[in-house]
Amino acid sequence: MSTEAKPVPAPASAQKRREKPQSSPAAEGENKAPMGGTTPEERRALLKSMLLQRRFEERCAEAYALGKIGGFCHLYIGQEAISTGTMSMIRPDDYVITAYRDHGQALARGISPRAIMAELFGRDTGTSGGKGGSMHIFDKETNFLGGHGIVGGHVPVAAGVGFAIKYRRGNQLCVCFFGEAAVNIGAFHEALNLASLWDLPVIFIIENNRYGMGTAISRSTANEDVVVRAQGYRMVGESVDGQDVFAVRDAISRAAERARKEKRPTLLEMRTYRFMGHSMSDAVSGTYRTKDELEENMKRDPIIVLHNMMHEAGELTEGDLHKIDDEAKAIAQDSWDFADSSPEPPPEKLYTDVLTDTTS
Amino acid sequence: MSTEAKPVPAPASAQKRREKPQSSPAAEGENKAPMGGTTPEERRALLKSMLLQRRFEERCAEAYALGKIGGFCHLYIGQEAISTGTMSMIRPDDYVITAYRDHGQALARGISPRAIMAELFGRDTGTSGGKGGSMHIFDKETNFLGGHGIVGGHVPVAAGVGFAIKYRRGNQLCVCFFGEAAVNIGAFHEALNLASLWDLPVIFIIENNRYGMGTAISRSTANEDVVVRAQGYRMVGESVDGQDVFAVRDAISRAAERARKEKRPTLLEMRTYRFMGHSMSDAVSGTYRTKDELEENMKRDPIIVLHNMMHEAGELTEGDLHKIDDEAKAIAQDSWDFADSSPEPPPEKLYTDVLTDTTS
Amino acid sequence: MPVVTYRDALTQALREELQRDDRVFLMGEEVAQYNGAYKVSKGLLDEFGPMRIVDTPITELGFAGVGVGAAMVGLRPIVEFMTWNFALLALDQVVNAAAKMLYMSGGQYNMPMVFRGPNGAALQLSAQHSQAWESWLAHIPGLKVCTPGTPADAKGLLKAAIRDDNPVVFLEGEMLYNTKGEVPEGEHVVPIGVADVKREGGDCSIITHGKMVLVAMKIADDLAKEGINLDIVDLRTVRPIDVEAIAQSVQKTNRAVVLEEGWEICGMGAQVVDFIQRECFDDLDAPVLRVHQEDVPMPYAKNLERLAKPDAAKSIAAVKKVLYLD
Amino acid sequence: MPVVTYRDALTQALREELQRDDRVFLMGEEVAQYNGAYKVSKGLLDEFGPMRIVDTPITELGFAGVGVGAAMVGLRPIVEFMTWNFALLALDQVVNAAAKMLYMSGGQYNMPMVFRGPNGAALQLSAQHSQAWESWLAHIPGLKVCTPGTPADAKGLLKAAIRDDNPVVFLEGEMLYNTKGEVPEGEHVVPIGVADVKREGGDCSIITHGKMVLVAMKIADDLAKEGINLDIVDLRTVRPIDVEAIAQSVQKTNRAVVLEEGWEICGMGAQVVDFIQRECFDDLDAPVLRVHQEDVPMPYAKNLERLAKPDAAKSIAAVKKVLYLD
Ligand SMILES: Cc1ncc(C[n+]2csc(CCOP(=O)(O)OP(=O)(O)O)c2C)c(N)n1
Ligand SMILES: Cc1ncc(C[n+]2csc(CCOP(=O)(O)OP(=O)(O)O)c2C)c(N)n1
Ligand SMILES: [Mg+2]
Ligand SMILES: [Mg+2]
Repeated sequence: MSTEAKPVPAPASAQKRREKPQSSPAAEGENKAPMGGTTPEERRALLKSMLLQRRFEERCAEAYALGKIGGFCHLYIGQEAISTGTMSMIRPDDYVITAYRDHGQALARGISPRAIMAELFGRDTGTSGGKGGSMHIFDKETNFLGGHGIVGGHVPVAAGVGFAIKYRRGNQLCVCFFGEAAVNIGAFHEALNLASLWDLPVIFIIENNRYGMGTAISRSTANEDVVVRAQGYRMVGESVDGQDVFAVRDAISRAAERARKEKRPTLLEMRTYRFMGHSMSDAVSGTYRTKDELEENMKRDPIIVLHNMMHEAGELTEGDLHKIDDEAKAIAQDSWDFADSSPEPPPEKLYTDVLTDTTS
Repeated sequence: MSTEAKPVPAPASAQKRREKPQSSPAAEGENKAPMGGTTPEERRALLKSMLLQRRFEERCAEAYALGKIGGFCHLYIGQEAISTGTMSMIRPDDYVITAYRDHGQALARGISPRAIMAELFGRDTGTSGGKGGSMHIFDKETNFLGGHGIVGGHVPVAAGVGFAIKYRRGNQLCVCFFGEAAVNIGAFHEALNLASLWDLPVIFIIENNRYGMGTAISRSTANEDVVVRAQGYRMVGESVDGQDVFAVRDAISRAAERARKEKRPTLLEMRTYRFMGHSMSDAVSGTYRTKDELEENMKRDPIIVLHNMMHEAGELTEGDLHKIDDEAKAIAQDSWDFADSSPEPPPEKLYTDVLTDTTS
Repeated sequence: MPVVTYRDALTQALREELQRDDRVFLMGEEVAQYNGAYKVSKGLLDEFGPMRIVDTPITELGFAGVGVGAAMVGLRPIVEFMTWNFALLALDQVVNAAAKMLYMSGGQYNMPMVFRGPNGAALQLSAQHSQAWESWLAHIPGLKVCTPGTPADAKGLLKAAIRDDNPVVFLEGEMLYNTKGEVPEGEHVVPIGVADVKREGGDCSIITHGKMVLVAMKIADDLAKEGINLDIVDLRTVRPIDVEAIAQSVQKTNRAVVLEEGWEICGMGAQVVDFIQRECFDDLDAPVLRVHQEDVPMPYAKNLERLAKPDAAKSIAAVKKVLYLD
Repeated sequence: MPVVTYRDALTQALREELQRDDRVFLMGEEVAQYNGAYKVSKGLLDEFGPMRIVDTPITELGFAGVGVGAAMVGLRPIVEFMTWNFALLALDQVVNAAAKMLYMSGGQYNMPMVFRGPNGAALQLSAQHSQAWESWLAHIPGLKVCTPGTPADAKGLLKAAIRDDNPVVFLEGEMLYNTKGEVPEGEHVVPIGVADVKREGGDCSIITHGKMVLVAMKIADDLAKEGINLDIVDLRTVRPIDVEAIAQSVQKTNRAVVLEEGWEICGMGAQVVDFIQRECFDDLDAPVLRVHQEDVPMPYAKNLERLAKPDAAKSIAAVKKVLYLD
């Protein structure tokens, strides 16, 4: 990763958006304290979290090329500020649910990198004992509810988690991540109406990386300003610079407050960009997006953005950075070694976990 | 039907709505010419159309009580200004599709009352030869595409008809009727996004009679101001007094113009009220709505509203009215007699129309 | 034992389980204020309040998903579909979420929930409102599927379903709700996966479930008068299927007719036939015959609908055929 | 005859039918600009333009409904599902609209449309992306269901499906797209409903369709070396099913094994067994055996997935069992 300080232009997406009326008063850039009032230690933790995701997934790509990971594998590279910013603002007893592009969120939530890599390798030591794979990371320890493969399918499930919190009069919340292309599917619509109608403490996070597979949002979505949808559900919607971890944290803190105090859901659009192909079988650029567009957006690599801010604040030396980066690489390597040396699930496990034999 | 002139208060729904910001500049009451610039002859035709629906369905209720009609039977009584106003503003080569509450629209579209009643009686002479019944009136002659029983299911189908019109570069349009409760289901959401994204000439008509079965809109819909949804799809939305046939005609003319000239869809909310139970098995009032509310809203019976305007314009004597009403009753009686004397479908027809043996 | 309707037996089960475990709640269209489209939840809103008896908008996919989410974090949802015809819109949640969650999560998240409602045809509801889905649902590993045909089994199986930590599909019937039978009061739990021989006889086995149990009982009386004695095996649950009970009966009678409400191709009956020919190949004195809906969408006209449905006459004809009496 | 892949055979059929009839259009996710998620529609956007090769948002229910509406007014839509797993969300349009429209309208509105895409498992796609739906779809009157296993049948059946005035479900396979075979150029139409005996043999009938045809052909070679000759009946379409072809084969061999990709309970194999025991009761020298996916959601791990899938070894074992050679 190049670390020299660069000017940090807004991403094409952000510029495009600026021409439009903001869908919400509380959009990016209004955070008062520099870097959201975080301490240097907190900022290091954020950088570390993002670097771990990056280095871990670089190894996933390598493992996929070597055939150690199979099936569909969707990398999160470029979107790490969203997972890290979000997880840094919620509680351990809150719930997280996401789609198939789930490695980054799983790592940011604090799930064992070893168990995640082992799951990707299809090993008995994986988060699901090798039964789920890349698209289906689950971890009950951290209330990580998966890893779901049907676009939009998990959005009503998130509303159900919110329902259960309300049912128990808890003050947790549920965070639900999905891509911008999912806003066109029925499940999204039904879930948002229910969440607002019933006052459920759910934060719906649209990770708008501007493409659903090879389809640009302009070719799939009648109104590209997706947060406008929120009004149809009498819900607060907010559009956020997803490449700035502090903007993400700000938005999440407002939404979390709304969920815990007012018991109201929020729809957040995190504007971001996917630096890799849709999945390992998809070219990084050339088919549906140009190399120029990709490079333009890579200038706002969320890790560089954070690094530069810290660097300018004079709190991060090259040495510090390399130390953090080396740690991340070491964890990724350790995860690989652990997964690679773990056994395959034993044949008899084919038939377990179909049904449980417990009753209440 | 009582015909003395009464003061005509706005329905509870309309009053309620007025407190809210109008979702569209072009809402009710802005029609310039009195009674939409119609001629007395046109107004008679509108009154006649609405009376026919009313008298026809009064006989349906009777036939259902006698067991001549079976299954589910959903009456349209109270909503006739919407069917009549809409059909009076579209062309024979346009398309119409609706839900299970379809008698009124079928009659207003000009389908043979005899064939409709025969269908309800399950006879060989019915619109579908007795195979469809009350919920599934189809008539290819008049481009009446049914009668559909799954809430929201026909909304994407309407988008498909619009797609076909565009595909052929025609300048017809498709009118799609559905209830307000259908706006919460996924099919509605997916269809509206597609219709706007692809510029399809479809008029989506929400018949907001304020209840979905026994559920008031406030208990099913996070944002009761349903036309706000239109913005999420970058579509024009308009809220209309569905008890005033002229307001309906005005809104349809604007939407039709938009469909034919700009090839753009429109979402219309027609505010109305169901005077009967949801279906024949549902009490008219008492369970989920009060008798008072019902009576309050029955004061704005669309037939009385039209009658009073014509009466005040001095163009309709009691005699005229009775003549028109008697004609309507006679047609209903003739339909009954025709249906009642028609044969059941022959047994062998059980197996026809499952597949056609034609190919292209 | 008190004689109650199938509807009331279900209401009893719901009430008792709602009282027994406050993690249990009922959600669906018109279940609360309206007391249920078919009144199965009558009185429950008053007793348990709006947080546990929950009216939903018309969003089958959405509220089925809400049930899935609630079950994942420890509640025990009962999701009512007004009819299973509408559940078609929610199958992604039933099949891709509920049925697979335990497996995909490697055993971490079980799904203690019930999807219930009337299945199959009523009277003249036409093609879109008259479909029987048990063969589709029985096809899916990760689900259990109950198809009670009597009030006692309705109560006992619903209680078992609600207590089960797996997703259970529970198929009722509009035409069954008013039928009556003896139902044990209070604690009466029928194990899922165990068939019930509803009548003993040596001449021919009838393998059936759900609504068709009543037809089987009726023709058994008629045929008994002719000296033909039927052995009626009520599967009660079609996933898992009690293959042993089927085999025992057919090994005794050497003949079988399978009755079901739905369509022929890949219907439940086909699977039962497959089990029989595998388990009882040398016992069979005649091919197993099936009775089912005609292979057409359900017509509205009363006379055509009658012809389309499986009935006593068709069932008797099938029995006589396997007995070579025709 | 030119040897082409299954994928190219499908592309040929699409191109030829798009050229033949300008009412035909293709719609689905990534079919146009991306040239198809599996490249089946490669080059078609360039040739036919965006009005006939239509990219859709991710709205299976919505665009399936668009297809239904377009078909009602005379177009001939080909609706591509990226995979049939996602079609679960659109089944209401397939089952309640497309399959019933002709009947509900008393013959007024036929539905000249095709729903197509890959069905069943590929490699390590896990539980939600590895499902085979042919038994569900074959259950529904009003549909036709094609399951070609070879490039020639893929082309010939797709052309027939597109020309058919009924709604046709067309099930392909990711694992089939790269398989090769001889495919007639130009006009090559395979009638829907006619099975094809892919190999003649007197010892045991193999009844199968789709992907499993390849497994059948493979084990036929292996077993021939052992002197066991298989009669392979490729159903090619599972609705309608060519019962006569099945019966002819079994009457000749007196033994049968049914191979399918999907789950056991109420699978296609169950229906085939039902037909066989009815049509060939006195011909059978052994119970008919079935080979199918294990009764579990598809696991991700390579070794477990291999164990879950039906394969040559399981098929050979079944054949030897019906031949009492084990
Ligand atoms: C219902 C459904 N349809 C299609 C697919 C295939 N598919 C997987 S991911 C994807 C694109 C989703 O894009 P988006 O929601 O923007 O998320 P992103 O991949 O960009 O993170 C598609 C079409 C699916 N998994 N589910
Ligand atoms: C998907 C689906 N769910 C449930 C039903 C049962 N049902 C039929 S009509 C209806 C109420 C619909 O209300 P609305 O859309 O407002 O139309 P209205 O009956 O008021 O004209 C319901 C719940 C159905 N037909 N389809
Ligand atoms: Mg995206
Ligand atoms: Mg309504």
